[in-house]
Amino acid sequence: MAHDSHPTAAPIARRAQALKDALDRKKLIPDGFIEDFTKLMEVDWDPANGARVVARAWVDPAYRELLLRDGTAACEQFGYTGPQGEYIVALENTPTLQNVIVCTLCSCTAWPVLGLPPDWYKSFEYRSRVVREARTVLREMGLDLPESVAIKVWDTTAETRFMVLPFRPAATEGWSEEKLASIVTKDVLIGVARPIVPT
Amino acid sequence: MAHDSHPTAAPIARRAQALKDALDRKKLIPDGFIEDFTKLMEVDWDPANGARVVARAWVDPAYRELLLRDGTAACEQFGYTGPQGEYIVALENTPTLQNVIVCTLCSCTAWPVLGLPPDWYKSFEYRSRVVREARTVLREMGLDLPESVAIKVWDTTAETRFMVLPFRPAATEGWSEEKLASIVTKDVLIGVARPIVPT
Amino acid sequence: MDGIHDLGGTNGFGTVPHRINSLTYKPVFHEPWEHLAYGLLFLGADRLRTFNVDELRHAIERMEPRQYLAAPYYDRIVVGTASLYVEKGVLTQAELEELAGGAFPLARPQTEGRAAGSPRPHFEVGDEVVVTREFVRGHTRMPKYVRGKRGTIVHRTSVEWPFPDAAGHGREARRQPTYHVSFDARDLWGETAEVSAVVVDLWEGYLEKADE
Amino acid sequence: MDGIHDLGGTNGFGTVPHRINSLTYKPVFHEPWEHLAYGLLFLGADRLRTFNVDELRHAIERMEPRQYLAAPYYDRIVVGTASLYVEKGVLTQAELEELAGGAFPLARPQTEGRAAGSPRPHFEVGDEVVVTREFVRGHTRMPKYVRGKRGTIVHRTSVEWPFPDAAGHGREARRQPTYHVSFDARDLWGETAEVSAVVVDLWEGYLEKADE
Repeated sequence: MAHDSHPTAAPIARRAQALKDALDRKKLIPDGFIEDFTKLMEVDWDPANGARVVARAWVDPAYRELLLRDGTAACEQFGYTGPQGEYIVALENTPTLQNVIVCTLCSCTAWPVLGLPPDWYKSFEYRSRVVREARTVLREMGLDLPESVAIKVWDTTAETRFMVLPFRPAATEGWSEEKLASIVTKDVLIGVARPIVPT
Repeated sequence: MAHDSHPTAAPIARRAQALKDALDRKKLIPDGFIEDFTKLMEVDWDPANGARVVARAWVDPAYRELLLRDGTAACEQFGYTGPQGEYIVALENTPTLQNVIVCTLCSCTAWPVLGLPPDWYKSFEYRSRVVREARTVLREMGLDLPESVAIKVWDTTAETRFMVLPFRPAATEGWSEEKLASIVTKDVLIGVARPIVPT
Repeated sequence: MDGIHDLGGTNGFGTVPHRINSLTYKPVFHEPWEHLAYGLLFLGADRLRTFNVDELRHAIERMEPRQYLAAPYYDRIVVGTASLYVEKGVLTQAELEELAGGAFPLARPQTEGRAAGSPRPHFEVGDEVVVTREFVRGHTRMPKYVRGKRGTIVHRTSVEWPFPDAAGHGREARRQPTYHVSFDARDLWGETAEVSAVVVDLWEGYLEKADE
Repeated sequence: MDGIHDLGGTNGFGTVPHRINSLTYKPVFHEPWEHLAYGLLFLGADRLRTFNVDELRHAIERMEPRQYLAAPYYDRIVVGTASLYVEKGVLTQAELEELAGGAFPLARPQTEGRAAGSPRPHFEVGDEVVVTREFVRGHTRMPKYVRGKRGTIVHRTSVEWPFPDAAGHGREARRQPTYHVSFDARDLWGETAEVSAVVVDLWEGYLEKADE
């Protein structure tokens, strides 16, 4: 009968290492290339970056205007550029609109400002369902939006990389940028959560 | 991360037996039920049945007319009735038309006249491709139809069960019904092959 | 439902594992357990009347998509059948797992389904119809590749069958005839079509009269 | 291609495996090999210029559907990346399998792809457009759930990018802007929609001006 999904394949850990070793044998991996790229992924690209952008937009109207007009330029002011961050568009939430980001075809995300996409964002569950039944999906994930809030889903099918600009919670008057940034999580930047003011 | 396709499930042989044993423990399986149904599947339902129907239609114009008008009645004349044979429609091939049967949603087929569907008919390859790229699929399977032959695909999505009535090869004049039936294979009845006269 | 089982037109699968006329198709079953799949299914559907075949089809569609694609055909029949015996209260998953000596994953939960619409005048052979642009959460026998498409009726069945969107959920199901509706393959697949027509057998409730 | 990867709107998958704000997302990688997936991908795409990222996406789409669904995310990146190194003649499957000490299944064969159409006047924000009803055999970034659908342009990118249906096959690819096109979710999913609008980022070549 038809083949299974390759039940006989070598374990992925061995296949990944084999790919590296094969390229190494041909001296195709420059010294430090993997290490440098891994540092980018593990350290430099971080949702704290996006959080700083949001906090600045909350306190500085001119920056907010720039972020909404030219997200790439606004992120560049912090040095947040590079692969998967070449064309950034910020999506403005309001009390009656929740923007949500997905990539149904693969898993594109704005790495420099959001960090690498989390496992759940790459899951078939999220990719298949959120464009169609976002309200149920968000509720299951812990965000129970009232019917008065419309949901708009943005599918990352080309080279634009989106980030959500949440609205500033009322109870944060007088907060510093740093304190404001602390309530802007990766989930908030993707649009599946809203900033929560600790009580 | 998300679950795999249940890599921890018990082997299917043990699960099938467990289902039977559980029903047995509750005395829900009448004596001989499984054995009788298995005989139906293994012995009674056979593509030789459909072949006999085709051969009769080739030699008897009145029967042919009945088969095309009321396939169920025509098959009943041979006693070919029962589950998945309640409403049979025969599809007439011509030198310029090849009818092909599929069930894209599951694997429905006319059991009493064709026998149980073969593994390849149930394969995701056949179900996904034949409604869209039948010419390539048939060529890959060994039936290279000239462009002058149109292909019509019938998707078994409801309760009609189809059988293909091939056209009688020219070189079979004077053959007995039994000899004619011998060139009508299961693949011919599904429409992925044409009767071949041995040379 | 627009499930993984609705495979018509999906790209990416390889060659069909068969050369024509290469098999005698005997023996019918290749593994000693395979005959149990249909046997226990028809025990429940035909003899015990615990469930119907529409419910069985839907139970298989409700398998987790990865499980569905990874499982061989008769494995899917066993899982669908077992799921229904459990959902109907005849068996429990626990006793199945105890007897199997391991996990026995069943279909995902059942939903509500929907009733058939009110009876309407029948269509006639030759009528132009359009498949309704409906998105049904539960069981349906409308493959998604014809949703919203226009076709021509070439046959109306002389028998009527329970509306599967209801029957597949164990609901009272009004009977309707089905129609063999012929679609120009280019309307379905554009210029990539390698078929002249695809004929789909559709319940009356899936169809509307086409505009002139 | 209408492949298994084109998941938007597919029913049958369960709950998303996440509760909001439950994770710190550190460490970024969970297995010691995971960082190699992107590392070796960007080695080929950015440093060695052996292939581009569109080709990588398409290589993953070309995985046998069952393999695609069964493989975790970074496994798919490894398979897609390895497939391209092999197809481009840098490595052989044999040496990969020798080093892995077992089978190393790669993507299914590449097809031709297609060139971008001729340049046309750009659309403007506010324009009503229709997604072309095309069935592309090769790589495309038009998810099938918007094929033939009407929407409104809410943004035109100020940058232009290579047409992916060509770039994904290593062909010369004319650059085009993309458009954020907003679709009324009821046009996409009928009454089952739980979204007000879905905005999809589409290359100019996928769009036509809508009739008034």
